[in-house]
Amino acid sequence: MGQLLSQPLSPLNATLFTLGAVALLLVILGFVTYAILFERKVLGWVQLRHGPVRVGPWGMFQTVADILKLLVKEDTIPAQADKPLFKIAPIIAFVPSFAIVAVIPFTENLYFTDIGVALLYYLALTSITVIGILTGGWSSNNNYALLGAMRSAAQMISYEIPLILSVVGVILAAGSLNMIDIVEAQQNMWFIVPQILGFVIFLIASIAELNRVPFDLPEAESELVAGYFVEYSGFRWAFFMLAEYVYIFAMSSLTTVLFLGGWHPPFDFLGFIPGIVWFLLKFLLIVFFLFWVRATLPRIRIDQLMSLGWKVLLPLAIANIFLSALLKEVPWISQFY
Amino acid sequence: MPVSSYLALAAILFCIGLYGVLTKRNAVIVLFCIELMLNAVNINLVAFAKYGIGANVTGHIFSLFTITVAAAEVAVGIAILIALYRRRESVNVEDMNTLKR
Amino acid sequence: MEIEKFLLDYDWTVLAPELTILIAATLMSVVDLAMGGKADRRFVAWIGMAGVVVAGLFVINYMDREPYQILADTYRLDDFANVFKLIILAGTLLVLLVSQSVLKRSDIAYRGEFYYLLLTAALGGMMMASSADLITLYVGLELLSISSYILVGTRKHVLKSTEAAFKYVVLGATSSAFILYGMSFAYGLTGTTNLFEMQNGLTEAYNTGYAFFVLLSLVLMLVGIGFKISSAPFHMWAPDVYEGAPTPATTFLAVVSKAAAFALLIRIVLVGYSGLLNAMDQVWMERIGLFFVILAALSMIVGNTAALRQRNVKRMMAYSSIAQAGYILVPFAILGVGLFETVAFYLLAYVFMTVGAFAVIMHVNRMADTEDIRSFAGLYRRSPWTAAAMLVFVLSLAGIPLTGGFVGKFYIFFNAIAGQSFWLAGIMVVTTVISYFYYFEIVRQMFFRPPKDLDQWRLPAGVAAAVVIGVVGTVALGVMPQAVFDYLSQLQLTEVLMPAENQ
Amino acid sequence: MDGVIVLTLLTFSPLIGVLFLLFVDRGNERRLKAMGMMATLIPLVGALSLYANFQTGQEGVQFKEEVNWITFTAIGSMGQPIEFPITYSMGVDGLSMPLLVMTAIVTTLAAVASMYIKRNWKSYFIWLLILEVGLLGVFAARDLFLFFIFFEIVLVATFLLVGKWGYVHREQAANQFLIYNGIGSGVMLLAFISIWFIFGTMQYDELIERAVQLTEQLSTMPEMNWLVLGTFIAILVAFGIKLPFFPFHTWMLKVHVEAPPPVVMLHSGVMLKMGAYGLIRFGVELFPGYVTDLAFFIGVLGVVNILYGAVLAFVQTDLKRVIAYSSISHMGIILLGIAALNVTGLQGAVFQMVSHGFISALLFFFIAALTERTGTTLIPELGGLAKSAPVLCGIFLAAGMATLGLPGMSGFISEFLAFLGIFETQPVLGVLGVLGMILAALYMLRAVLGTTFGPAKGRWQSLKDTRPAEAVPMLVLLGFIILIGVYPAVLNDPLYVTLESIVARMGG
Amino acid sequence: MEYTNHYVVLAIFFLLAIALPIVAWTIGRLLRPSKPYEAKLLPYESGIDPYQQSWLQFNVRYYMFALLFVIFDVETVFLYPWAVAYDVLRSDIGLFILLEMGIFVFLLIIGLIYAWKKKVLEWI
Repeated sequence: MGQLLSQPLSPLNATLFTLGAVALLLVILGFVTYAILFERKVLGWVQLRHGPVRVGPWGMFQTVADILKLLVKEDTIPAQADKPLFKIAPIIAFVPSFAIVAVIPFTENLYFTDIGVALLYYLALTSITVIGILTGGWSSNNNYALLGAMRSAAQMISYEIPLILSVVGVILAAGSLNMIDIVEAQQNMWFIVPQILGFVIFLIASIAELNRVPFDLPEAESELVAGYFVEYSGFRWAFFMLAEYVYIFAMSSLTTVLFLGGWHPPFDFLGFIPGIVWFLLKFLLIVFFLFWVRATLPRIRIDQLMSLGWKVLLPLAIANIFLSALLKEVPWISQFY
Repeated sequence: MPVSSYLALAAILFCIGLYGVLTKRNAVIVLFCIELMLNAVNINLVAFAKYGIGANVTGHIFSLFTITVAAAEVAVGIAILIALYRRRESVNVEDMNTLKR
Repeated sequence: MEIEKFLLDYDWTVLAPELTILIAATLMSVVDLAMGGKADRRFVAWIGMAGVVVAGLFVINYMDREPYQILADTYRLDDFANVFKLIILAGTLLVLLVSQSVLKRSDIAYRGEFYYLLLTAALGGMMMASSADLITLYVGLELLSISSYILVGTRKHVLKSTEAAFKYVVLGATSSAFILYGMSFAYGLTGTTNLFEMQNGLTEAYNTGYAFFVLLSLVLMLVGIGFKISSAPFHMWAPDVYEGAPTPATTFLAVVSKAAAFALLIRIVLVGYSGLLNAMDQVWMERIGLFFVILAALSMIVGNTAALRQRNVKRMMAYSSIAQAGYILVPFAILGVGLFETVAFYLLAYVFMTVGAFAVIMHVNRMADTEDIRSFAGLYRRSPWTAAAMLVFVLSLAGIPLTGGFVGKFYIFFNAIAGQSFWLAGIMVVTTVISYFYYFEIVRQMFFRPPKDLDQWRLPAGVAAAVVIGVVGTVALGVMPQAVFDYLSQLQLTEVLMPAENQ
Repeated sequence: MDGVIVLTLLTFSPLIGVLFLLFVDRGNERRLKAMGMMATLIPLVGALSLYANFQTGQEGVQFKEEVNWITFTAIGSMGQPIEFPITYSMGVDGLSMPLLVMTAIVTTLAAVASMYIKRNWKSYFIWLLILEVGLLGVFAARDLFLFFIFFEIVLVATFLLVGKWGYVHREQAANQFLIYNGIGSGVMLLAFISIWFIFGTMQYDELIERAVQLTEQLSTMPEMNWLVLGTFIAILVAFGIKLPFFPFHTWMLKVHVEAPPPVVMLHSGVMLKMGAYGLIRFGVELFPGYVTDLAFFIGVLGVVNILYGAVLAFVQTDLKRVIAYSSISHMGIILLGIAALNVTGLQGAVFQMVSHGFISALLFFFIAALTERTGTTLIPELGGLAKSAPVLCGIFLAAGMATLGLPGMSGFISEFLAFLGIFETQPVLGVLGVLGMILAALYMLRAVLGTTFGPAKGRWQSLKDTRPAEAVPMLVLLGFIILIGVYPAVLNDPLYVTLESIVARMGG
Repeated sequence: MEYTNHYVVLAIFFLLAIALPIVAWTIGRLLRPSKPYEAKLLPYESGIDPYQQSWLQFNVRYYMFALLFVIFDVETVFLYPWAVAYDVLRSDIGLFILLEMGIFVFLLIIGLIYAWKKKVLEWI
């Protein structure tokens, strides 16, 4: 991919790029399909039940069936809704989720772009999704939807701050915003060790960003019916869900890249196993962790949610920055930075 | 010269923004238009930073500052607008007539 | 410039005034937070005043030094900056003094904020006075502007105040956009944001076929600055904002903001474009000078004539300040070497008389519970000393001899004559005569009209102090200006045009 | 007497009174009035002793003081530094000395006349004294700028006095006063600046020296001509408004009708003379050439003033207006005197200034006394006052006689001299002017007879005659009028040399 | 111009992301039924007929958080370049660079404390 990118642009190259992107899209769609299944399975196991079993062996085609069902479902738009906004909202929510995947390097050879500000790009685009959610909630002209959208916006912007600040420690250590550089900087030591505080903050914040339990207030079924997408049905609704799961993909990948050393093996002697495997392992670990958390923790109250974000995570994140900068001065520890 | 097209874009944006500030009745749109003007400046700065006479990174730095400050400015603007809205229940600029012209 | 010389090699003490203000503002905000909701916030104001005084002492200490530039030549200390900082600090001090004694919780819920926003705004003004770089200039400008927007809107429960604040935000931000747009061209033509490096660059650009853009950038900036100094035809915000803002904030706008905006004008136009100024007088006089002439003349005419039909004192003072801006613009149109002295002197006199006048206006409006000019009716009966003080301020604003306003105005007038701008000088005289009408309307109300009742209105201590300072300053500048003249002429104000040695 | 600051002391001596007044309770009418009057005695005594010490027959300035005050600097268009020094320079010469004394006298009497003031005595006297500072300063200043500053003090003080203590339409009067005089002082400032521009100095002495060379300079620099001419006209306008001459006179009528009596006394008696003084000082002294050129024009203005004032005085029903118009008429005589361009004419003009100062002060004192008693000044409503108030009416009659120029009174001397002068140079104007004198007799007699004689109207049967407090000042004024009438040397001695030197410089 | 390719890829991703929903909906339109009636088009309010628009004024609290977000988001605009260049700058001027950012962040923390004390961070 690296050579391809350094060649001058030609129709052939463009086609190859497009094909790569399509391939990745398909991979992601596949991931989403089975992530949902996996989630339901995990939930089932935790709750000592089986999860989906009927469609296909081991419930393999459950999600596929769900998707097909959604595809043929009637698509209603409330009469009072702001129709253009109502229609465009899922797109706004979905587009950034896929666009950010472009900057994630899977191995030292398998990546789609290698831009200098990759991390910034990632973080910047993520925050666009909230506009899609707000648009969706607003345009539905439904109290639950609006409330859910507002809550979601409040939550997402509140946790975005700790999220982006927690990453500064990594940037300090790596001295670059380029993801490949960041991974390379973890050759000797994954950042999860020196940046453990940052990692924890990042993990919590990313769960909140993903609107997942225990931070799933925006779509809290028991309170707000379904939050901002109450009025959505059919495939429009599907795209909100899709966006959410693509974000799981993206966020897990990012966690892997930033803190778990990307494609690097945990120990040098395991270097014979290809990088992609390591990457996938770490990635899946994170995904599993997310589902596990969902099954384990209760939903917290909204005031707790906001307090946690602003009063705990934000000061900690800022402290982490200066701690990291100071640790660079400590003789022995500084080698990890 | 590629810079001229950027400049033209910036000029158009700036003029649209100015037009909006002067004619729009919705206060929120007015604030948007101000943002538009400031962003026109950013385009200018970044374009000059790349293609200007003696192009250098200063333009980027400048635009960073512009973005920051513009954010603060509009934040204050909206805060004031909200205070106004709570008393007046309207964001129509023409309703702001307590102060005689 | 090597990076090693970036930070620690500079004499950081030159930033002492700014840092003092910054620390004071921070301290004030923390103290304000620590105080209970019901506590008296005067203490906060006193911290602020102490900070301003200390900063002022630092500034005085740095007077008359060689120009010195720090932070990669973006920040600069010279006598010009010091003089303007002193003016700004003096204005801020007086405004603080007044507001600590008149601000009531019922009127402004957030008094602590009010006090330290004054300080941050002053900090912005000081940055503007001291900048040698477009970026710092801009940041200073916005620090001042944004703080002022909030100051204007602090009377949250008063519709007028919030409306005024919103108008101010919109027009202020628009003018910032104009300034920035102009700055972006200046940067694009020279590749630098440093004012001194721009000098040559702009001349070169002018000569190599970019004349249009050079002038465009200047005109855009002038339009923006025209807004900030509230000169006609960009003045429409001033009356509304002056009326709507709480009077201490109005005072601040009229005095400090304006002084700072003039510093900005001098920094950008005279320093940045001085290449044009020196190399081709023709261009300057024909194109830019004309612009200034129009601005100055229009401001004087519009300000003075529109003030005639105002019945609200604050609106009247707004138009008056537009007119005053016109007077101060006259030296720019002439562009004599006496520009710095005249502008500095006028602004100094302006600080005293305007703060004093607004202090009285504030008191009177508060007691009468109206801003109508009739609130002054019979002030002489109510409190003769206040009326006498107001008479001094009004006479000074009108330009009657033995007051600072007169000397300042005459100084400008004389320079206009010496620069052979007879037209402007003529307009100055004519509009000054016109201004008598509305200035004397206050006198008429105070002395001729009977008061509604015979309540005695005692000035609160802080206001009284500010008024006394105002009177003393105004009269001293009117009777013995020579000392100030000598001091100003001994300062190296024109060094503002030259880069510092230490770069 | 060099190095002594007598003039400064004299000029600012009224402030002593202000200082004392500040400590008096504002409700204490008697004490305030007494103190106010006493305060005016200080400058009076000062002025009289100054007059006694004045070396008559000596050319030039006496009691001179000079201190550098403010220096405005600018850089000219050629890069040359231009300095604009304002000196605090005081002094008196033959022209200003009599006026100074007259000012002090009239002010004292005006202070006496302040017994008719009904309210706010404290501030009234403070402002009156400040006004006196201005008036004295105007005549004592020897620097254009200083003159201007004192002039403005007069403006502000008069504005307040008229607007606060005047009659019903006092505010309008004050406003009109402000408008006209504001414009006047604006023009004056412009004129002064250009005088400075032409001569390069603001000090009278240097100005006079350089004025002599001006004609030669102008011949070398013809382009300066316009500037000089413009300046001269500006001077003419600035002081013409103050004087006032014909098209600019409406404000003065208003002030005369509406202002409180003491202020009118000062206004008519002294302030109008500031205009005349300015005309002679800056018009005649500095631009002798132009005065010569424009003498006819000035004379015409004078004649217009005389006739216009006289005719309109004739048709007025209000006594105040009659006197106001007569003032306009008399100011015309001053213009004629100036237009004569000879010593006699100028003598006439200055005599007229002083004499009219006393006469109109007296007349307005009378008016004040009359208004106090009758509440009206309309001639048709009055009549037959002589029966009940013989002394009062006798004084009025005397003042009227003085106005129309009865020999033996100051009016005669001044008018005689002025017309003598003008007949020498411009006989036609002289003839027309004398016509005005005949009219003066008509309107004055009409006014006097209409009010004092004839059938007494019932209402005025029991009119009180003058109290001593009124009679004494009136008689003092009358005394001065007669003194000048029978012994003009008292005025002429200091004046003559100065005027001679002025005329000599005019080349006449 | 070697970095153009990277942005071309990004553009492709964008286009693809936009194309996917459009394609999906177009397919869906062919497959799905469409039988709207009034009750179906009402907003869902747990069975109660909505009696007003839901576009109302909402709590200003949301705006407070938005403001705070802007402040700290903008802070990162300066933090990121600083963090990237930290090593380079530190080798030149030492810990001063840390102090500098410390002052900057300190002022922002004052802002946070301000919001905290003013109970802006409490969600009622």
